[in-house]
Amino acid sequence: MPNTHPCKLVVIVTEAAIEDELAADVMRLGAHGYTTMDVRGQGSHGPRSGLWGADRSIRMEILCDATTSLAITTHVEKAYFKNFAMVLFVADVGVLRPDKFVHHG
Amino acid sequence: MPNTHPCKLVVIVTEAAIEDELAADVMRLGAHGYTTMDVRGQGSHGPRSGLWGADRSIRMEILCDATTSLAITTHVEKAYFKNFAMVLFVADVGVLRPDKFVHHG
Amino acid sequence: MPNTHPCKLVVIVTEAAIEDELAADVMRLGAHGYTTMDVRGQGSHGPRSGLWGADRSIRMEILCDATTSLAITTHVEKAYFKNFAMVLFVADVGVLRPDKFVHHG
Amino acid sequence: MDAIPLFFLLGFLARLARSDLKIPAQLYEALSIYLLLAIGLKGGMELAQQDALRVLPQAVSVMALGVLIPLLAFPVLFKLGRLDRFNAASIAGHYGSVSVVTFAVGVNFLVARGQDYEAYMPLFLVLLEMPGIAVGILLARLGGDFRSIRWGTLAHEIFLGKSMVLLGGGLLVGWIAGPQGLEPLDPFFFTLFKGVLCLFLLEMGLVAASQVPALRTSGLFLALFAVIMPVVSALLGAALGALIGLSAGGALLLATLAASASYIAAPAAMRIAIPEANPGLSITAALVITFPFNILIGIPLYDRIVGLIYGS
Amino acid sequence: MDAIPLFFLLGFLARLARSDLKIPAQLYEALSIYLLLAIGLKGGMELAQQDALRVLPQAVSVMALGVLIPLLAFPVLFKLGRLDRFNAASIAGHYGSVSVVTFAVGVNFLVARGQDYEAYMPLFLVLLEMPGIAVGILLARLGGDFRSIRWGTLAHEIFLGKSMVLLGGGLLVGWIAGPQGLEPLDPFFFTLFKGVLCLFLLEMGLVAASQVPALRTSGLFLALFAVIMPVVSALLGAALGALIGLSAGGALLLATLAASASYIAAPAAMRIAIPEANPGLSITAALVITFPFNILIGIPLYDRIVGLIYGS
Amino acid sequence: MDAIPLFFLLGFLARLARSDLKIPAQLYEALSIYLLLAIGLKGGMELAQQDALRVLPQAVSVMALGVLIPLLAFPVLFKLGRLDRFNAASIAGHYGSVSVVTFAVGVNFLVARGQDYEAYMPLFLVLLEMPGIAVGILLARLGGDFRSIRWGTLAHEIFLGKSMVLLGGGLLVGWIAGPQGLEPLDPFFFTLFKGVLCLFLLEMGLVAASQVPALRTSGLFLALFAVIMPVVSALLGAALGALIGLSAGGALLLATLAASASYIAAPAAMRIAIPEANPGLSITAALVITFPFNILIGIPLYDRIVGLIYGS
Ligand SMILES: Nc1ncnc2c1ncn2[C@@H]1O[C@H](COP(=O)(O)O)[C@@H](O)[C@H]1O
Ligand SMILES: Nc1ncnc2c1ncn2[C@@H]1O[C@H](COP(=O)(O)O)[C@@H](O)[C@H]1O
Ligand SMILES: Nc1ncnc2c1ncn2[C@@H]1O[C@H](COP(=O)(O)O)[C@@H](O)[C@H]1O
Ligand code: NA
Ligand code: NA
Ligand code: NA
Repeated sequence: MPNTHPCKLVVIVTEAAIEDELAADVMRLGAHGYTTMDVRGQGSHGPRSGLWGADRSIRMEILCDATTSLAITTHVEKAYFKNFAMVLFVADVGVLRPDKFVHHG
Repeated sequence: MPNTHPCKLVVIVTEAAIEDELAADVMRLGAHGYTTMDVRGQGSHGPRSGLWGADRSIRMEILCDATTSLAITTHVEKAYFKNFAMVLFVADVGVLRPDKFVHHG
Repeated sequence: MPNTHPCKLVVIVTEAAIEDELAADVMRLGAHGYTTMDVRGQGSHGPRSGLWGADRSIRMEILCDATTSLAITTHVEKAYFKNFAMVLFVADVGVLRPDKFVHHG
Repeated sequence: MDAIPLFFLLGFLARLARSDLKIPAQLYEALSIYLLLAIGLKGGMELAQQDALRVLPQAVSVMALGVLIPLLAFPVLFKLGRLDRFNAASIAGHYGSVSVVTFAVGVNFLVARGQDYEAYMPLFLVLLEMPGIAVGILLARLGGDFRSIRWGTLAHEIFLGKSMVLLGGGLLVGWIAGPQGLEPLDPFFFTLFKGVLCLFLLEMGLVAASQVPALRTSGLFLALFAVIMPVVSALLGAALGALIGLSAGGALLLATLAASASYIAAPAAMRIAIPEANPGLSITAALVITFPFNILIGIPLYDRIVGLIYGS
Repeated sequence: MDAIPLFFLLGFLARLARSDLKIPAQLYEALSIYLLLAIGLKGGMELAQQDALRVLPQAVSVMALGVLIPLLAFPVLFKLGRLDRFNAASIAGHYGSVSVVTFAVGVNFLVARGQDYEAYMPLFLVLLEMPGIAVGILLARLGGDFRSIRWGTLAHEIFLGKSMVLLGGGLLVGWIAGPQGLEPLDPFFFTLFKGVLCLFLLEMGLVAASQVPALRTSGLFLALFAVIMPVVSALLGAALGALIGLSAGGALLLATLAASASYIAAPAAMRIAIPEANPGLSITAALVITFPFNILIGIPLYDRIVGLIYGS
Repeated sequence: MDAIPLFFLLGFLARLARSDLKIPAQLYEALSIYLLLAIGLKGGMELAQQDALRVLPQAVSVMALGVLIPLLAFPVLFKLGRLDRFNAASIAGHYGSVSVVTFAVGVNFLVARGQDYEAYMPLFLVLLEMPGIAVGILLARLGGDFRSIRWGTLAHEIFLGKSMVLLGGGLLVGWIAGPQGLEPLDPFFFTLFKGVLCLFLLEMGLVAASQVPALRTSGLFLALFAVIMPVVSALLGAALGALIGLSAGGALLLATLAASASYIAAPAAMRIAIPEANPGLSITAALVITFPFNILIGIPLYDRIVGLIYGS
């Protein structure tokens, strides 16, 4: 990756009901942006086929620095893991314009 | 990734026609869940713009341990590569709650 | 990843307005395919909630070799970063059938 | 035979038989937007022709009914059913609120028979949507962290939730525009209504059948509750209807509203306000049992009850 | 001039000219759900007014036609066209099944001229949907791995596929509800039908044009097959119509059904049951050639043929 | 009171109050496809009943108006407003083009009052869609890289953009099919029109309110421009209407078209052709200010202006 700089990618799959709340959390914790899409799936809470209101899931991905990544994963674990269908993973990726994703907290 | 544990992420892009079959395969092979979304694209089978029934594609992603990842990739290669438009890749990611993704087979 | 071969995954999130143009660019630069999906999100250009024409975003992902990845990132940076809402990242993944993604330029 | 319940059955059986028939998610949303708006508009239009002062006392007592029902349901669920406080409160809230589609099926029941009812009944539907949900949330927090309720978020969720805005907004638009203003909208919002309702019931059948596996885990108590509670509520609704001077048709609709449990507005609000509650339980009860019970068996039964009360 | 084929042309030309016009995927699904349900309901409603015993022998012979057509098509494709067994069988199956939209255009052709036909023709549409597909699958497996057919999956795919459930389910609902029960659904399911059909044809034009590049690889043989086979099938259909005592209008519709090739139900079923077949071939033949051929040239031609047979 | 502006207000207020009400993206697309096609069909149908030669000189002068308006707007934005060339040109182009929904509200204004107008006015809508956009793009490139315009892409974007294909294609289909050919489509495309328009206005209210925050950055000048420019254009439109011999109703519609700014076709074309322009500025002006101004205040005002000119 000659022209890219290391960055964290945090991905959260969860219930659509908390989309707005989660987006607000993520921005508050230092991310400068996020990308969301509608998904369906299955997990320990059973199938979520997304065909009607209460059954819809989203997948949110956030590019951010390691500190923000840690802040997000820690917060999300505490605030949502117990009561919501949720999966989270973090990957190492490379970005252009690294400043775009660094938290100047 | 101080608070995460290594995990495999298997991603499969293929024809929507086999969504249910593929999901059943994946669960049978030891995954505990998957996340699916509707996509469009292009590949060696030409463009698949997803605007009507036979032309729809999906993208399924599965978090699992290395053994399950190997089982899934091996099975999928054998069962679908020849006759279906399909792409598959595997990434190394980090997860919280690693037990959620380990196959107790 | 015993059965996979290293490959680059380039992911671009941007305005839906340039979907066709971007797809043509990517193929011209040596990719053999791409996968696109509809997304929404927020970034330095403000929220893009995707509820009407001008506000729609897409996420395109391209599996390709390192040379093509470099060509795509370089081109995209030059052609689109200034005037369009856009984020790009690159990840290292493993694929089966590596030939499918190598540019024979 | 009336076609409406048949569409529900078609969806239900198709899904049980594992057909791949699906109603696309955005079509589902489009259908609900249409139904909520149309019912609101209809009610507002009729309200424009009423003396508001005459309706006011009726409206207040109907809202009181919406508060009463979850207060009755909660102890039954909590003590008798041994559900935890959160689940008991959440389920009580679902039954305090109402189901728009059940109401529409009730109206259709009357129309098919040519029986009259107070045309402003949709107003009561709108008024009954919220109090039950609010009471449910308060019940969940009664224990200790009562001050932890985020009143702002709660009020927002209740008054500005999608269904409330469409129902209430439709009501206001219909009220302001009146019958003349709405006349050019008739073909779209009123003539097509029943056809759209059929599509929605097809989808409800699919959804209900997809929740059937959850029945096993929800237990016998909840299944009984989901059949008995509606009948009790319908009795209260019918009695109140007689008390406040509704026609027999109006009393049947009020009984139907009381008997119905919300599976659109309440689940959305509860998921945010009582995240500790298991949404599977309330949805199984409201959608898999109470909803089909009401449209297949309940409404004719409540009609009998009303007949007894009104002595016809 | 009739507007329906114009919408197909508009979509076709727009796409050829590389316009960015698209019908959103879920709108496409919504339109097909509507069309399938509406046709089923219509047929069921008319069936409710028939003596079922009188229709039965007709129904059986129509299904025999559905079995015959792929048995004729297969050897042509396999021997003459030198396609492999899988592709020959899959394409034969597409032509054995039927196209709902072609049928609707045929009905419109009669209605526009004020010509009568047996109102229960949609029953035959439903009956013809499956046998062709089943025969196609059996032909594909005739070689060696005949026992490898997963009969359960196959039956499931055929009887519980989306289009079958909507068509057949609509038929049942229409039959049970009867004309009275369906009356309030008229404005939605019947009055709007032709307008919705136009939107769907716009989309079919877009889709057909998007498949045009595949024409190059599919070869001349398949192009010829896709024009000649429908005419042969139409002859069989018209003759059978006369034999079983249909009116001239009914015979034209049966000819149209026989001539039409499935591009909704069959592709879905074949992709699962005969994955070895290249879906591009069958779709190009059925959708890019046969479909426009039928709605632009075929139906008037079959009308002539029926005219000759019925001596009018 | 007319219900149409109320739906816009409902959406606007719901969003300002942060309701979670949303119109699904594909429903939005479905509604626009319907509205564009319906207006095109209507215009084409009426055109079929006209003497094309009589309409031709009117059509040419209307297109000239579409060229004139951005030429007037550009120097104001560039010199007075101190916007850079790209933004000035892009905004000028938006105001040179037209808003289909504003036109529909104008038609509704006349219909509600029972006032006549030239039934082929949708032809002018189609003709006004493109010239303004083309002029805007040329203005943006006037500086140096004039040769850098990709004429092919530009022409493609203008003539084959979604809205142009639906409006223009509808016009052609309506023209060829004529009133008889379209009659069976009446219930779908014409009877439902106003109801669908209401849903679309609800969505426009949501979208406009979601762009309100951008008002802060766009500045006072642009806000003033977005109110004054429509009035100036309406004056030109009304005057031209009188000059070319339109009825008072026709002149009001031409004034409304002139006053309206595009927020569907122009943003899509400009984003590709003038990527240097900030889409937030033009959309705020066209959608958040000019659109509601026109439907709430503008149309009655232009009606007065036309009244003065026509001396009624
Ligand atoms: N192993 C997995 N791989 C990918 N996605 C998963 C996995 N487990 C769960 N998910 C997704 O996360 C959602 C919630 O998971 P859960 O909390 O386990 O029910 C599911 O509906 C899936 O969309
Ligand atoms: N190089 C690639 N990068 C990303 N996605 C791809 C690539 N190649 C194929 N795909 C996706 O996989 C689907 C099937 O690929 P194929 O079997 O090559 O036709 C395509 O329709 C694309 O959505
Ligand atoms: N930090 C981020 N993480 C994930 N997605 C982002 C991020 N920043 C921006 N995006 C996405 O990229 C789009 C354009 O970004 P921007 O150019 O920053 O406005 C946004 O609308 C988001 O969908
Ligand atoms: Na209730
Ligand atoms: Na056939
Ligand atoms: Na204008």
